[in-house]
Order: sequence, then structure tokens, then C-alpha cells
Amino acid sequence: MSLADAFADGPAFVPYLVAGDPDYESSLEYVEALERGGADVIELGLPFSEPIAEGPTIQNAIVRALEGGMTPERYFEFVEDLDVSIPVVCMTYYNLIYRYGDAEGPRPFVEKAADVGIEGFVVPDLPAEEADPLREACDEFGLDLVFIVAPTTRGDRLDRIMRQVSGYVYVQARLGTTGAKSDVSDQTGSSLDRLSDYDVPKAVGFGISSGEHAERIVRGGADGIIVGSALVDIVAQGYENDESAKTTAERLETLAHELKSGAIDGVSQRPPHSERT
Amino acid sequence: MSLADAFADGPAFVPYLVAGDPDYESSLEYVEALERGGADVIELGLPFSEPIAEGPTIQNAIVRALEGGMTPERYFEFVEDLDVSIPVVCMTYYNLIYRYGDAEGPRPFVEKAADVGIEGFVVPDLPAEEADPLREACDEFGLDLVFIVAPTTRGDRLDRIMRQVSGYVYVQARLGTTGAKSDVSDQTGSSLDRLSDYDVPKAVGFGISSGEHAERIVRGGADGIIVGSALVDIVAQGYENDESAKTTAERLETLAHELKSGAIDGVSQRPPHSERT
Amino acid sequence: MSVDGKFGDYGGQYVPEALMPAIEELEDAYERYVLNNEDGFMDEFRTRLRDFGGRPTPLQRADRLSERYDREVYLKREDLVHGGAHKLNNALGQVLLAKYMGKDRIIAETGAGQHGTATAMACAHLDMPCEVYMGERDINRQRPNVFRMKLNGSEVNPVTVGRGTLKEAISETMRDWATNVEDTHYVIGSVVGPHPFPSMVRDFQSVISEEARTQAREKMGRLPDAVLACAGGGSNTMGAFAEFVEDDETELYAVEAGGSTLDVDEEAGVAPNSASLTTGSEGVLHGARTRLLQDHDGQIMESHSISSGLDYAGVGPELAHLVDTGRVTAVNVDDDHALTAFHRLSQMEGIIPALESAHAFGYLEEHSEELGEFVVVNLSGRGDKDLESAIEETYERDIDIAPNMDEFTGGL
Amino acid sequence: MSVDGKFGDYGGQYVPEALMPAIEELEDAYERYVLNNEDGFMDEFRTRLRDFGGRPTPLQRADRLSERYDREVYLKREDLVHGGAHKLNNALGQVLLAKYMGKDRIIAETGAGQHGTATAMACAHLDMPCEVYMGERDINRQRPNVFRMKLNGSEVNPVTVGRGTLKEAISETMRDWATNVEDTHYVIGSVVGPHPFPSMVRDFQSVISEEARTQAREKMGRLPDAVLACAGGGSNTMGAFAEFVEDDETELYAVEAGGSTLDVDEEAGVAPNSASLTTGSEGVLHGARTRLLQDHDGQIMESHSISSGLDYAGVGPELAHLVDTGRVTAVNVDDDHALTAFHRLSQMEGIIPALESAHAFGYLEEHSEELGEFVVVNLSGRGDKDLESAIEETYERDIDIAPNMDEFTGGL
Ligand SMILES: Cc1ncc(COP(=O)(O)O)c(C=O)c1O
Ligand SMILES: Cc1ncc(COP(=O)(O)O)c(C=O)c1O
Repeated sequence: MSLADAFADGPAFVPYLVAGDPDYESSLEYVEALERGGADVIELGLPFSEPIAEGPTIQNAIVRALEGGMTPERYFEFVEDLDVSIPVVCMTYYNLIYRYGDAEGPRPFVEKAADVGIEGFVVPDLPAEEADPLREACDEFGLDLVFIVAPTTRGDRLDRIMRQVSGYVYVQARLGTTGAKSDVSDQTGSSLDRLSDYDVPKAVGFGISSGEHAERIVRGGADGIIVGSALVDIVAQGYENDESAKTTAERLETLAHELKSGAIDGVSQRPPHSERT
Repeated sequence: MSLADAFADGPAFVPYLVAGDPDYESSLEYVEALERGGADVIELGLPFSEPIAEGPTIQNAIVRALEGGMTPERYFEFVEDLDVSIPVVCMTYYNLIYRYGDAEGPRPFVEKAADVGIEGFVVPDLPAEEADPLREACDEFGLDLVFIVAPTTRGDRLDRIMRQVSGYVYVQARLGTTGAKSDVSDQTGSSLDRLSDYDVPKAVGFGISSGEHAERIVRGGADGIIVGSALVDIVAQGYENDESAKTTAERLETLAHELKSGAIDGVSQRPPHSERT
Repeated sequence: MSVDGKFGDYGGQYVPEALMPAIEELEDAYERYVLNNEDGFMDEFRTRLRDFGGRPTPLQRADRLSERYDREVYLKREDLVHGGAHKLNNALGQVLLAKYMGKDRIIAETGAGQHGTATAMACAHLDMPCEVYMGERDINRQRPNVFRMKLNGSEVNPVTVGRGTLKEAISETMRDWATNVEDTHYVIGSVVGPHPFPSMVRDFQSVISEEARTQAREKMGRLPDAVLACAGGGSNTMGAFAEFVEDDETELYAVEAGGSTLDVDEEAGVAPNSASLTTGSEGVLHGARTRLLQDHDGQIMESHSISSGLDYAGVGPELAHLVDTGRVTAVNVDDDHALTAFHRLSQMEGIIPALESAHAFGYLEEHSEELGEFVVVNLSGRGDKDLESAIEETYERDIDIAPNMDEFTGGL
Repeated sequence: MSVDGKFGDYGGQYVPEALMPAIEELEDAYERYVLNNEDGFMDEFRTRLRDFGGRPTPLQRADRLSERYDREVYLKREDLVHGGAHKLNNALGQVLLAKYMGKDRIIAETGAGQHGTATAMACAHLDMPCEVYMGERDINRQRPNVFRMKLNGSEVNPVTVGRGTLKEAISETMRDWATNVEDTHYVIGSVVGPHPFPSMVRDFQSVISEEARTQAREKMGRLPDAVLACAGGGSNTMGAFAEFVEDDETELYAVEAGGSTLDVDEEAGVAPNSASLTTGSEGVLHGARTRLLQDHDGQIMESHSISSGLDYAGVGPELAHLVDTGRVTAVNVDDDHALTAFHRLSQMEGIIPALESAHAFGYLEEHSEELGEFVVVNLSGRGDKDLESAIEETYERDIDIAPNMDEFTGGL
């Protein structure tokens, strides 16, 4: 299934986990649990040692995954081993993409990603200005390149990004780094307004942690919700409390359900004027 | 007895102790023991808190005496309490002389010293250039002012000092500060040569610690020997070993004897060419 | 971007989208105030550097080193800058720029604390609130610098994630910036990070070579045959080189920290050195493409150096480019030789150098004959901050010229 | 003596006879080299002060203090001199003079270690062997400075007699000198001691006021209304005042350490302050007649100050004379106000001052309205040496502007 398909019918629920957190086998189970919980796309983090865009929750997940032995090679195996039918988007930092294989440049990484069935990329430290080589490789191998749009992104910059984006656009709900929040930022509404003229699915992320958030976001016009830290928190708790992977997987599935249902409820509550074409 | 008288017949033995070291009563006994041992003059230190011309032995004695409560007033009482018939020379630093009484200037101190029977002064930090006020007070009250001549004192300086000196001249046997040494400096001979034209008794000090030293010094032409640290050492040992004052006094007397005898032997051994007029 | 921020393939702006507006605003401010002296910014900067910072610093003939190496050895005395290192040149420039930009909050990262203290001083001087991110491990190792920052009124925020050193502190500061871009300026500590930082920090630091070049002409009637500077991120290096880059007769040597060995332990992810120019490879870190210490996969390695100011896995993109093009020669000096040079300079010249700067003197010792008749060494900072390390590290080694350490083994 | 070394009744040469030849030799050298620039001595001295010492130091406008006190406050930045205080001006001059005199050994005393480190630096720079006497108690309190001296190749000789502080160290150094006069020069650390030291040290330090006077004219078009300097022995004081003494429009303030109180405990022989100009009386100490802290009998008292560099029972004879004649106003600031001023300057101006210098700022805080429109404060040194004391002393007090000390109470 392509990313476009995943957003085709109704609001998409896009969960994020770090591959290999806290270990390879559990992590496989967790991703599969998310699919069961209703995920439409999975953003699967390939851990990088200097994750400058992440808040503490995901930083710690990355540390766990790295200590558990996660590498780009293992990551590709992981994707192959995953028993899911939803599209997988690889979220990582540019250096790992750039360094993969013996050549400098993104092509070998993209080729390999295509090979294992990855559908697209999100690269938080790669701005549109530096993205041409990766864009070209994605085009060559038929992958999408998702970009993040921040509350501060306007005018020319927004155009430049939207010209490059494919699959969906990642609408960053607030300034700062990733991390679950107990409220939802008001910046989301105006971000979505700014994007209303662009014809690409808009998935909102950063800080969503409950079905109620999901509902509000979708009601506000989002085509999908991206949820990372709230899920990673469950993995972290499981790890710290020595839960069985099964228990953690069940809790992930439950939260996934809640989030997905929230999103669906959000659609039905949309005020008439915010209907999209 | 005047200082001149003390040097009149044969070599003078001039011991030094700090008044009140380690306490008032013992210190009285010690000075008296020195007279019994043959002392001709006693140089009695009035302790000053910053004794820049003293080596460690005498510095420590000064600390003991100060801690024992010695002050200028007590010092004068001490001299009055002393049961000796030899002349007492007060050795101290200029600040105590200068500050005594309520006026600034040496006169009150000298007056009081004369009053208690002190015969003269040695003030190691008072150079001839600054000595006029003290010299004048001494003249007024009939006291001697002893100056120290160092191995480095020559020419004009020597003249300037020798014009001021009275009682005896303190010939510093070596550079540096006070302190018992195991050998005798060769600087002594040439110092005495430089002084041979001046008609005042020459007492040599700094580092003399045995009868043999005393003998050599006198053989070399000295009219007297000044011994401080070697005697103060005995006081220190007595103090540290908790000896009775009587034992310490006996040991002082013994060493005094040895030194005095050495000095006497020295005269008889003088080579004919070094005879003085 | 009107200036592209590229040095060959290096440089660029690899930052989260949330930072791009701030970066663009900074680029604009850089062009207006720094490059075009708008509102007299550069004049005020130079005046403050002189009066507050103590510039110009001398170019001093090192008499005894000159004799030892039988050539003219001159020291550019950045150790005399207020705070004890060249770091203030940059910190003062950026804090002042932030003021011109109307920002009202400063953040900075620091490793050993030198950049943090410089920024704290500049902020106190210019009345700007300041928060400094510092790895928890570094906080424990560099308590005097932590205290100095607090005395200057700055907050010091411990960074506990990861290993708690400079790398993590930089990442954390970027996160704060991404959260507070609107009112906050991030004062980065070296010629690293996304454009315009590498160019801007170089411009603030190039006062070093501007002065040195004039002073060399005054004292020796000519330009030096060689300029040596230690290279961590490379700010004192670029500062010392910038004005000489066009002078073909002057060789430029960037002296990296060779650490204990140049060999890398890929397995453990540890490079026991900080020689990214010598042994690193191209990659993207902290906003720029440059040379890095990274493993086969592209994970950044833990670097190491006896001098915490050189202990960084990356290096400024412009410096990396100058090395690639052959204009700058990258060399390195290991911990032992740097420490020996620390003692040598202390004893022979009466100047206790920063351990960072000591690397440059270590190179001079080993290679003086290759450096021509007239050598300038950039003495990037003073060593007072390094006394504890010097004791520990000297004690572990057998450095024959070092004073007896016995009474100091318990620390100061 | 061709110059009599007297300042009114103060001064003179109250030293053991063994030292007189050395003193006379020094007088002769002082006249020839310092006063008459024989063999270009003063030129070489000034060049070395510039290149090695980092002079001229700035006269910096303190923007925030100027605003606070609503007048022009300028700082003479002696904290930027190599080594971190004005002390090098003197040490370098004397060590160089010793070289011109053909001496081949240097001795010095030190209390807090500032003069000792300055002398050690100068000796390393000029290749002279150096031994520094330091009280054992001070050695234990000032370990970083002891280590710095050793790094510079000096020996540090502990003085165990008495209470093991500066007073004893001076006496001990005089003893060494009396033993080794022929080849040794004693580099005294302030404008104290027998003639020619007070004049000579003043002449070496007067570069401070020479520069400040010119700089004041450049910056403000006129001379200051007031110059403030802290006074221990008085060398930074005399250095900051010397060239202004003839300028009647400029008031000169010597700020002494008021310690915990000006009251004296005669019984214990302790003055809990170091205010010899304010509360002392005439006497003779360490070779000169001057004002002293002494008891009724003339025994020297133990002085006290939060700043070890002011902690001395005497003061330079010339300064005492200038106070007696009314040209200089002696004032004092207690430990609490000095410490508060230390924090204030750190926070408001980004300069951590030496605790000594902080006394001058304490006076400014209390009496700024009396000081005219244009005030120069001599910032005699930097406070890096004082971090440990600042922690301890701040913790004991309730200083509202101080940062939270909790995490530092165990020391650095
Ligand atoms: C004295 C000194 N020199 C050099 C450096 C290295 O930094 P850079 O390479 O940016 O000059 C530092 C960093 O803290 C430093 O403190
Ligand atoms: C920074 C500083 N200021 C002042 C003083 C006091 O000395 P003086 O009064 O001789 O300047 C000292 C002495 O160590 C010092 O280190």
C-alpha cells in the first residue's frame, strides 16, 4: 500500500516507534500491535546518536535501541521481519542516510530501503534546501519524501517545502521537540489554514497523547495524526517495570485504538466550513 | 659595672637569652646560671613579634616568651628581679623602643631602661642612619648603644657605624640570621682585620656553639664572644623534654663554662702578630 | 539564502524545520550587522572587544622558545583576553548581535565551560538573561567554571541524556532553540553548526589574525612563515588563519588532539582522539556537513582528548574545506606531547597555557625545523582552568620536565 | 643615600646591617636603571610589560554601574594583566632589574600567592631561578597558586614559624636575603619595606595611573573627579594614584579592608581588619616606618580580611604620608560589603573581581554621590583565585544578590 492510499479513506493514524527499542524482538511485536490497534502508516525510527529534534522520551528510546544493537543493517532486516501490511516510513537523521554503503550520498540507502519495502522517509534535520540528492534517489526508487512544516514556516519557505513533499506533510503542532503533552497546541489550526491550498495529506504531530487530542486535531482539519512520545512512553514504562513484551504490546494496542477512534470521531464533528475537497 | 669594664680584663663572654623564655621564673634562673658559668655581660632579648634578624631557634624562643606573657613592662620588672651583677644589654627591635610610653620616640623606653639598670642596647633593625634619636636618649641617660657590623660592612658604612657605637661592637661572624653552627665562619678574621683600627671592644657572634669555636674566635683576635642560639637551644630542649628549670639551668651553666674557658684559652694561643694594643 | 553557506561540499543548514526561520533571521542579521556594519554594529563590537575584552592582545616574542628552536617564535596572546581565552571574541559578538536583533534571551552550550563562561560574561556585560546547557558529567568535572557562570548571573542547565558531555549539550541547546526561536538567540561556541554560524563565528574571531598580521609586519617587517593553532571546533584556528588565507607565503597548521592514539574502537563507538580532520570522514552533524568522527554506519563516536576544549567529534566546515584544498595542513599531537608542552611553556616562558593551546606547542617541539624562520603560535587560552587535569594527567605519566606532583595528588 | 627614602617621617631603612650593602646596591641600581633609564632598562621594562604583560590595560566604561550610580564609572582593568592582577607590573620590573644588576637568584614572599605567582612568571620569562616563601597555613589555603608557581619552575618554601602567614613569610624572606645578599635579589610584593622598595615598586606600578590619566583624557576629555583603589600594602593604590597626585581636581581614595569590625582585640593581639591607615598608628615594621596595626606595646597584631591580599598589618610609607597630608582619603569597607560588591560586579558587568578589588566597589556603592561625575575604580585583579573563598564566605552570610550556593558548599 502506498502512503497516498493510507490516507485515502478517512483520517490516518500514524504511530511512531524506534526500531529495536528496547530490543529487536519486542520491538517487532510492538509495531505489529500498533497495526492491530488501527495504525494506517508506521513511522519507524532508525536511531541516530545525535537526535537533535527529539525530546527526552524519544532520546531515551534511541539510547535503548542503540544499546540493544540497532544499526542501519539490522533496521533493514527488522523491516523485512515485520509482519504488517501498512506502509512503513523510515524516520531518521540525514547522516545515516548519507553514510550508508561505501559511497557518500543517499542513493545506496534509498535503494536498500526500497528493497525491503519502505515507502518513504522523514528526515528531521534535512531541510528542503539540502534535499535534492535524497529527493532524486526517492524518485528513482519510487519512495515518498515527507517534510515537516513548523508553526513558523510561512511564505516562500512553505512553498519551497511543499514543492518537494510527497506522501504526506508532517505538520508540527508546536515549536520545540517531540514529546507528549497534556494539551494540544493552538498553533495547529493556523498551520492547517496555511496549508489548505496544498493538495497533499496533512498529518499533525508533536504532543498528541490521547484520543481526545486526536479528535480535536482531526476536527480541526487534519488528515492524520502522528503520535510518537505517548507510545514510546509505554515502551519505556514496560522496560523500566520489567513488563512482558506481551503486556506492553497490549497497552500499545489499547492506546492505538483510543487514538484511532478519537481521530475517526473527529471527522464526524468537523464544522461544515472546514470541510475539505 | 659598665660594658667597658666587662671587657676590660680578658675576653668577655656575652651570652644571649630571651627574657621570659619559656616562662618568667625559669628565665630568671637561666640568666643567673649564665653568670655563674662565667658570663661577663648578658644580652637579654625583649621579644618582638617580627624578629627579622633571627634564625628559627631564637624565633621560637620569642614565640614562647610572648606566649608566656612577656611585654616591655614585664621585661623591665624582669631586669629588676634579676639577681646578677654583670651588665645587662637589652636586645630588641626598634618598634618596641619607639612605641614605649605614650609618646612616639625612644626616650621613654631608654629612661625606663636606665631606671632598671640596663647598660646598653642592641637593636638589629636600627641602622646607624636612623639611630640619632636613640643615640641621643642613650647619651642623656648614660647608656651604650651597640651596633652590629656585618661581613659585608666596609668603607664609609663602617665608619658611619663606628662613629655611633659605644660599649662594644657586635661583629657578625657570618651573613644571615642568628643560629648555632657546627663550624666557624672564615669571614670573622677579615671582619676583625677591618675593625682593627677602631678602639672599641669587638665581640663576635652568630653561630658560636662550643668552647672550641670560642677559642678559635678569640685566638683570631676577638675581645669577646656572643653566644645566643646554642644557649637558647638548651632552653628549648628543656622545655620540650619537660626538664626541671634546675636541670636546664645546670646545663646552661656547663655550656657557659665551656665557652668562657674556650675564650680564655683562645687568648693564650694568639699568634704574636695579632696582639692588640 | 543570499550567501550559500557552503565551503566546497561542506557547510549548509541541516536543521529541523522549526529552526529555519531563526536561521534565516540570523542570516539576515549577519549580513546586515556583521558584513555591512549596519547601525555601526561592528564598530560597537570592536570597541567593546577592546575595552571590555582587553584587545588588542600582544604578539609576543617567546625568547626562550626562539632560542630553543633557533628561529623566531611569536605567541599570539589570546590567553590575555577577558575570561582567559579567545572564546569571548565570539561570545561578545553574538550576544551583541542578539541585542541588535531584539532578542531577549541567550542560550549556549558548553563543554569544559570556556564558551559558557565567556557567554555568561558577555551576557552580564550586555544585560541579557542567559542559560547555559552543560552535560552533567562536565558539570561535575568543571565546577569552577560552573560557579563562574552562576556568579555572572547565568543559569546552568544540566544535560543528563546520553553521556552528558558537549555533544549532548549542543543537541540540547538546539532543542531549546527550536522551542524558543522567537525570542532566543543560540550563541554557538565555535565555527560549527548551520550557516551562518561558521562564517559569523569566524568573522568575530578573525580579529586574531587581523591583529597578528599587522603586528607581524611591525615586529618582523614581514609575514610569518607559519601560523599554528589548535583545532577543536576550530574557532581559534579560523580566527588565527582567516586573514592569512590569501598570503601564500604563510603556511597554516591546524593542530588537532591526537588523544591517546589515532586508532578507533568502532565496536565501542569510541575514538580515543579528536582528530576529525586527520582521521574523520564526511558527514552531517549539528547542522552542517563537515568532517566527523563516525563509525561505519554514520553514528557519531565519542571523541577524547586530554583537553576538554578539543574534545569534539566534528570540526568547522570551512576549516575542513581548507584542509581538503591543501591551504591548511592538518596535523595532530597526542595527549602526552601536549601535556609535556604544557609544562615546557609554563617553565620556559612563564605562561601556563590551556591544554588546548599546548597542542600547538607540542607540534612546534616536534616539527620546528619544518616551520620556517618566523613562526606564530596562537596561544588560544590560559591554563588556570586546567590545573586539576594537569595534576591528574601528569601524575599518571612520566613527564621528566614536570615538577614533582606528590603533594598535589589529592587535587587542589 | 642620595635619595633619602623618606615620606615625611615615614619610610627609611630599618634593616639588619647585613642587608645594608644589598640595599645600597639596590638604591644605586634603582637610580641608574629605573630613574635614569641606564642601558635602556625602562624601555625594555615597558616593552616587556606590553608584550608579555598585556599592557596597556583598558580603561573601560562600566555601563551598568554608570547607570546605577548615575555618573560615569570607569574601570582600570588590571585584572587583564598576565597572571590576573597588577602584581606583575612590579614583579617583572624587579626581576628585570635583578638581571641588570647581575644577580642570579630571586626570592620573594607571598601571602595569597598573587605576588608569588607573578614573580614566578616573571622569573620563568626572564630565566631566573626563583624561590618563594609562603606561610604554611597560606600554602594550605592557596593550593592552586602554589601549583602555578611550581609549574613556572619556582620553588615554594613553607614558613612554619609563627602563624604561617604573610607577615612571617616576609620576615623569612628577609632572613634569606640577609644570608644570600651577594647573589640574590629580594622581590618585595608591595610598596613596603626599606627604601628604595616603596619608591621603586611605586614607579613600576605607576604605569597604571600613567595609562589611566591619558585614557581618561581620551575618553572623557578630562581627568576623573575621583580615583578609587583598594589598599593592602598599597602597590595598586600607589600605582593608580601616582600620576594623579599633582592633579588637585582628582580626589584619591584608598579603600582598606574593614574586616569584620574596626574594633581591635588588644588582649588577643588581633585586629579583625587590615585598616592600618584608618585605625593604625606609627611604627616600624619590615624595614620602614609607617602606619601599623600594633598593640599598646608595639607588638604587631594579626590582621584580618576576607581578601588575603589586603590582609597585612602595615601599609606603604608613602601612602601613609599622603593620607596624613590629606592628599589621599583613607576609607574602609568591611567583609560583608566587599563580598556583596564582588557579587554585584560579577552580575552587572561580567567581571569577577578579586576580593581585594571588590572593596573599592563596596565603597563606590556606599558613597557614590560624594565621588563626583567621573569616577575611576582600579580593578586590581580578577577573582578566579577567590572562588573557594567566595563560596565559603557567601554561604556564611545572607547576601541577597548572591546566586544559590547550595550545590557548592562542599567546595569546588
Ligand atoms: C583555550 C581554548 N582553546 C581552544 C579551544 C577549542 O575550540 P576552538 O577549536 O573552537 O578554538 C577551546 C575550547 O573551549 C579553548 O577553551
Ligand atoms: C588583586 C589584588 N589587589 C590588591 C592587592 C593588595 O596589594 P597592594 O595593596 O599592594 O596592591 C593584592 C595583593 O595580593 C591583589 O592580589
